[in-house]
Amino acid sequence: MTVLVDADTRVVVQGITGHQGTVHTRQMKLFGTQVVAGVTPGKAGSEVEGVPVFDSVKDAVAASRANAACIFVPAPYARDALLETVDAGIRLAVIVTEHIPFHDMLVMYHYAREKGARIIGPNCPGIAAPGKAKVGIIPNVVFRPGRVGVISRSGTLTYEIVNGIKEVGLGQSTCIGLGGDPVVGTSFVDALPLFQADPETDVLVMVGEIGGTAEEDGAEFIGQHFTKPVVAYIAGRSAPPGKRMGHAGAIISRGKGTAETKVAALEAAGATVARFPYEIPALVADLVKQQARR
Amino acid sequence: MTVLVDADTRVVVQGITGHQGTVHTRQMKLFGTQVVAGVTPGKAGSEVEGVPVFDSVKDAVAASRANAACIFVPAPYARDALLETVDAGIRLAVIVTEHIPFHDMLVMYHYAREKGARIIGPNCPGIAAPGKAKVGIIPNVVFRPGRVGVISRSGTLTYEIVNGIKEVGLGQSTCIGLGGDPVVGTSFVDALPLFQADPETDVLVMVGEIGGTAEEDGAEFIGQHFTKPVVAYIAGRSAPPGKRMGHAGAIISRGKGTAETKVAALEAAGATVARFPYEIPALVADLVKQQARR
Amino acid sequence: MVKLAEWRGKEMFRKYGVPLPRGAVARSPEEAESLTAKGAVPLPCVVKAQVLAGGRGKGGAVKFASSPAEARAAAASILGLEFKGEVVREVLLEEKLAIGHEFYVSFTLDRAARIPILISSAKGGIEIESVDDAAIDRQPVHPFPGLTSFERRRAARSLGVSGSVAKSLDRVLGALWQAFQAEDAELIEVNPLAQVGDGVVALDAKVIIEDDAAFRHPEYAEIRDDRTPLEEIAREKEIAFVQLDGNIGVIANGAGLTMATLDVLKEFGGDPGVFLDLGGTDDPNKVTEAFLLMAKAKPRAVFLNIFGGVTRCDTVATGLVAAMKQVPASDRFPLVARIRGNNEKEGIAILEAAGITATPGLKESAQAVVAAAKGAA
Amino acid sequence: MVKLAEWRGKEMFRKYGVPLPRGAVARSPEEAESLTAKGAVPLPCVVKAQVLAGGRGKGGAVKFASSPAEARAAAASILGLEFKGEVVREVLLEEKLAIGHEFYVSFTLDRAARIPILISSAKGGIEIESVDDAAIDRQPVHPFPGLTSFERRRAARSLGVSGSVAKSLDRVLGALWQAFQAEDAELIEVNPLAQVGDGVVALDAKVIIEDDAAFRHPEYAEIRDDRTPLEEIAREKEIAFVQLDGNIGVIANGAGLTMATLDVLKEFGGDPGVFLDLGGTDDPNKVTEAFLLMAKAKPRAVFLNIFGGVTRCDTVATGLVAAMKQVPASDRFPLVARIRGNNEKEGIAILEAAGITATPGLKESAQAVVAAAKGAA
Repeated sequence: MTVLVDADTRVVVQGITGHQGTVHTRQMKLFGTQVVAGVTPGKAGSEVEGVPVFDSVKDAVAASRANAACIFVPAPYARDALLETVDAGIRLAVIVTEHIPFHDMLVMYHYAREKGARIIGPNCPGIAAPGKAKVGIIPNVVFRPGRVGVISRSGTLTYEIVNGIKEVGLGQSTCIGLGGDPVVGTSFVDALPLFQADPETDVLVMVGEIGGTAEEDGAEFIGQHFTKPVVAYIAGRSAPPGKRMGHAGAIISRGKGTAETKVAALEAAGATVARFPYEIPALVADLVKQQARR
Repeated sequence: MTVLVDADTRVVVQGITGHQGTVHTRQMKLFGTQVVAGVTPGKAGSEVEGVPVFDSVKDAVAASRANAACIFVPAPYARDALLETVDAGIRLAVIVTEHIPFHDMLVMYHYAREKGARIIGPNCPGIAAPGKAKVGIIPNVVFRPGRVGVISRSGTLTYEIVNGIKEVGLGQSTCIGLGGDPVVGTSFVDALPLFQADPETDVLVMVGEIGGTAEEDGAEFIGQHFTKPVVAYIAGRSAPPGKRMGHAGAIISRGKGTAETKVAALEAAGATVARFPYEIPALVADLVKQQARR
Repeated sequence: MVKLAEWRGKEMFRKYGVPLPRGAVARSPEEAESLTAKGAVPLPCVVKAQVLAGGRGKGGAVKFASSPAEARAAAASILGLEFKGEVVREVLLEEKLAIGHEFYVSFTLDRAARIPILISSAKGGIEIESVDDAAIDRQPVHPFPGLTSFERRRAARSLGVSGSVAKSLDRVLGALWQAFQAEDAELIEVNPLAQVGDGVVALDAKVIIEDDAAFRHPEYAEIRDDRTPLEEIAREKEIAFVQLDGNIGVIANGAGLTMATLDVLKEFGGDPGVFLDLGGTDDPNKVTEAFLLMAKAKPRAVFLNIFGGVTRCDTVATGLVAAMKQVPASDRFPLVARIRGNNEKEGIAILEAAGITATPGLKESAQAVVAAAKGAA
Repeated sequence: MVKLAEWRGKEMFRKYGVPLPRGAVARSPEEAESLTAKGAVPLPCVVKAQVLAGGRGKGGAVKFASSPAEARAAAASILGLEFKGEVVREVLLEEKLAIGHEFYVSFTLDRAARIPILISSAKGGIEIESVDDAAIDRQPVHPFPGLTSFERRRAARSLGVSGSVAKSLDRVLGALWQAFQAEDAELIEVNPLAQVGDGVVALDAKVIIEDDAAFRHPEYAEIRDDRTPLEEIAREKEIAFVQLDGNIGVIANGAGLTMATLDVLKEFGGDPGVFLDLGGTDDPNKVTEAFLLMAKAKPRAVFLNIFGGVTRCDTVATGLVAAMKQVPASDRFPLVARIRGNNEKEGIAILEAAGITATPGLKESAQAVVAAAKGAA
């Protein structure tokens, strides 16, 4: 394993019989991923895209030795779907489902953490390592194997940027879409050490958004511990302050959370910050060239 | 540290201004223990037996660098007292309080475990290592430094047995009274590895009771991993089946939990099982002599 | 622990939304007749003795009635019966439902794993101890986050139910779990949980509430059906007191020491009849109260076995001597005292001054009290 | 998110046992007069505009009344006022209490730490943003086991209260925490929480319920005070739609891409007025609906910026072309489409067949739409 997934990753898809579950099971398989089981209560014995379906994650794991989960279960049932995965011994769960209440996600996050399991998401594109495996929904076409790592809070914008990297003739080592919900299982600061330790990543692209302090916290880690070159972009520089989360929210993130504070923190940490997404591929290509010269 | 406590153990007493808290703070200090702080909300600034009192465990830890807690707080408040200790970063808590509802103890146990903290008790005599430190209420007079380890589910019976060991001219390395409640933080199987690893323990005395399967689980560990000689005793061999915990309880402990099953398991694991408590000291003395001969 | 009679358990179930047969409690044959006559209990109905002991069905304590007169007769024949020492004072009348499969479900504590456990079996309606292990599903339930939907689904599978019956089971399990936690129960057992139409109904209810949680549940303070009168007094005075069939009274401190004392007495041919655990008291008044309570149980001889740790031997001795003065001469009994530990010498001196011989040896004193009990016989 | 008006927040607080001033809502001056005349609201009372915007005190939206006539007059002067675009349709009348110290307490989410947080300050009654950091206590509350007694005691200390006031605070914090979880709140803020006699009373209530938890809270479905009419329609159709002051409409998919699009438009001198996030749809009907909604906002030009990942470009193109046919000629606007990714060629072909030019370059197309909006001005 390099960053979270590799050729030994064996995926169980929870909610496999739903539309999204079925579509992306197919896409994951096309990517080369071992999708070994699906779960939909009451549908045991059936098959989706050639993948056997089970009633419970425990059954699925027993039969298939799955070691990663991809969750498409609708929001009202997502909490228990994740808990079931953790109880079944799986230690990596990508939650694609959007609109999960954050109070549910708090339970999920703390339960998983206490059992030593990692959540990516919710409301996220997931993880893809070209040539190895994909757990999630990032379009296959944007990838080619390479040495650029990507961590992003966005969805579509990530696809655009990853695609841009491919278009300048480079490829990706691993791409993680963290999801943009208020509570995410894995944040920049959790994902950065994985890329620091990854021998297959030379350059990192970090795509953030306004709101929260995840980018500032990530920048602090970059400044202190991250030795590879970073190209960053923060979406929403021109967005209106919008409908804020009341006064208390402002108290928590005092003096942080705007595009300005994020960009400043990243620049202070030594990252190259792109002003627009279309600038990223060229900046990455420059860094790669500089590295080659050294 | 040898088994849980040593000369660097710094105790905060929660509920220090209560009768029991005060009495045993004095006794712990007489034993040579560093009792560095006490906690009783609303009593900050006062002193008990020369020990400064704080409003919260966090304050106490900040001021005293306490690293172990001894809890005398009444049962209705014991749950939060333990949670407070864990939140303040303390990783060893002895709970003397009796009559804590087991539903509360379930919360305490799982919370502590998930934060990496160990609970001894509740409703227990605590830990004592003569010449080092005592956290709990075992009478000082029964101890003298030596190389016999003691783990017990009982209270007074433990004092009796520990005293007996002293009376045959031997001494104790560490004695742990686990408490006899339905849910205890540390069970035989949790405590045995500590004595196995302890270079200061040559022989172990294990005192059990009827009910539950803790002795059987301990015996299994002894058979598989424990290399030191063990003298065991099970109290309640003649006790009536009494008021049982309904049918479901019997289902959980099927074929276990009686004096017979416990004695059989311990004997199968190679332990010497005493029929009566007054036999223990001589059995221990024999084993010590055998060891000396080797 | 507080064992709830079936009707009380069901009253509690109702609060949490568990489906139950329509029914009511009668304390006289007249009441049984009137409840059925006015339709409060639909006919035909079942009339069940409200006792805590099991095996009612075999003991003639469950009858059927299809008219108010039959209900009256059934109640008359059941009220006043005795089951394992317990006299029937209440009957529960319940509509007779057309039941399908009978299941078993319970929530209790797995002590070794320190976790609540959901036990389920498709083989309900009989004592669960007699069910084959392979037919029983045991499922731990983490207190955080509590019972989940996949755990309930697993139980449904173990019961072999699906569709609307599974949905009904799902709701019932959720309700029972909520009750298990909120009511501080040691045990919540439904056997049988029966299929009725396309749902499930709790036909029986066995609920045990934990004593230690009494401070949160004043509503259970009045339920004392399961204690002897002396045990009840002991409970009020917070003394651990258990009555058995023997004739030697044992006063000790600590459960382990008390049990060890019984073991030693039995070994020497003694027959312990009452045991009383002083716990960690150092209040002489409590010792006096305990001793007077012991006297009321009329033992042939009493063995006082104390190891003074937290407790001081002189405190116990003082309390004991004070008590002895209050026991009428007619109720006196031989007393053997063995006290060790904290302030041992002072304690022995106090006892000897009052004419009570105290020895430190457990074996010797146990033999002495057994001899005394036999001598008094 | 659903912001509750003060009176709704307080109605919810009452369910959880939070002490409140006696009061009632009036929707007309007559109702205000009658509520006070018949004693439903004791006099003297406060009359407060029920709007979601802050700063009511300064805007003349809080008045006092000591007679029914004054209450009527106060209500008359407040009802119909406009605050930041929001018209006052309700006033809350509440008894005027003799208040002591004013505190601030709230429960909200600490996103970075992924944990609920209890914020408290002795400096209540003013906007918490203006309070010095050192005067604010932030305390994480683990969802398991939930708010503990020592956390409540710490809050009491940060507020500088003790004795019976601390006890009252303790109960209020317990109730607010319960509400925070059970009601799926993003924020529960009481400012001021005022000392009244020897207890505390919530004088204001700011509550925000999370939209994503709507499935658990049908009771909040009818509260839509905080949206424009078009935003309300969008919400019903589950389209993310926000109206601003500019004149360029933006349709994109994904929040990040939408924000990046706004950034680029601003860079080239554009002024985005509406943005609409299609999300991960692959339903052409939803695209059509979104587009027609956009047309209703009457933009000067529209920029469609799609990266087809999950979404297919041809689906979007098909939906867009269908929509264009339904927009009346008078409402037409210049459209610049930039589509990339999944089925890109097919999408471009569909658009071009309908006479719409599609380019893959973000920079170029952004410049084009800015020019179009200016040309249309």
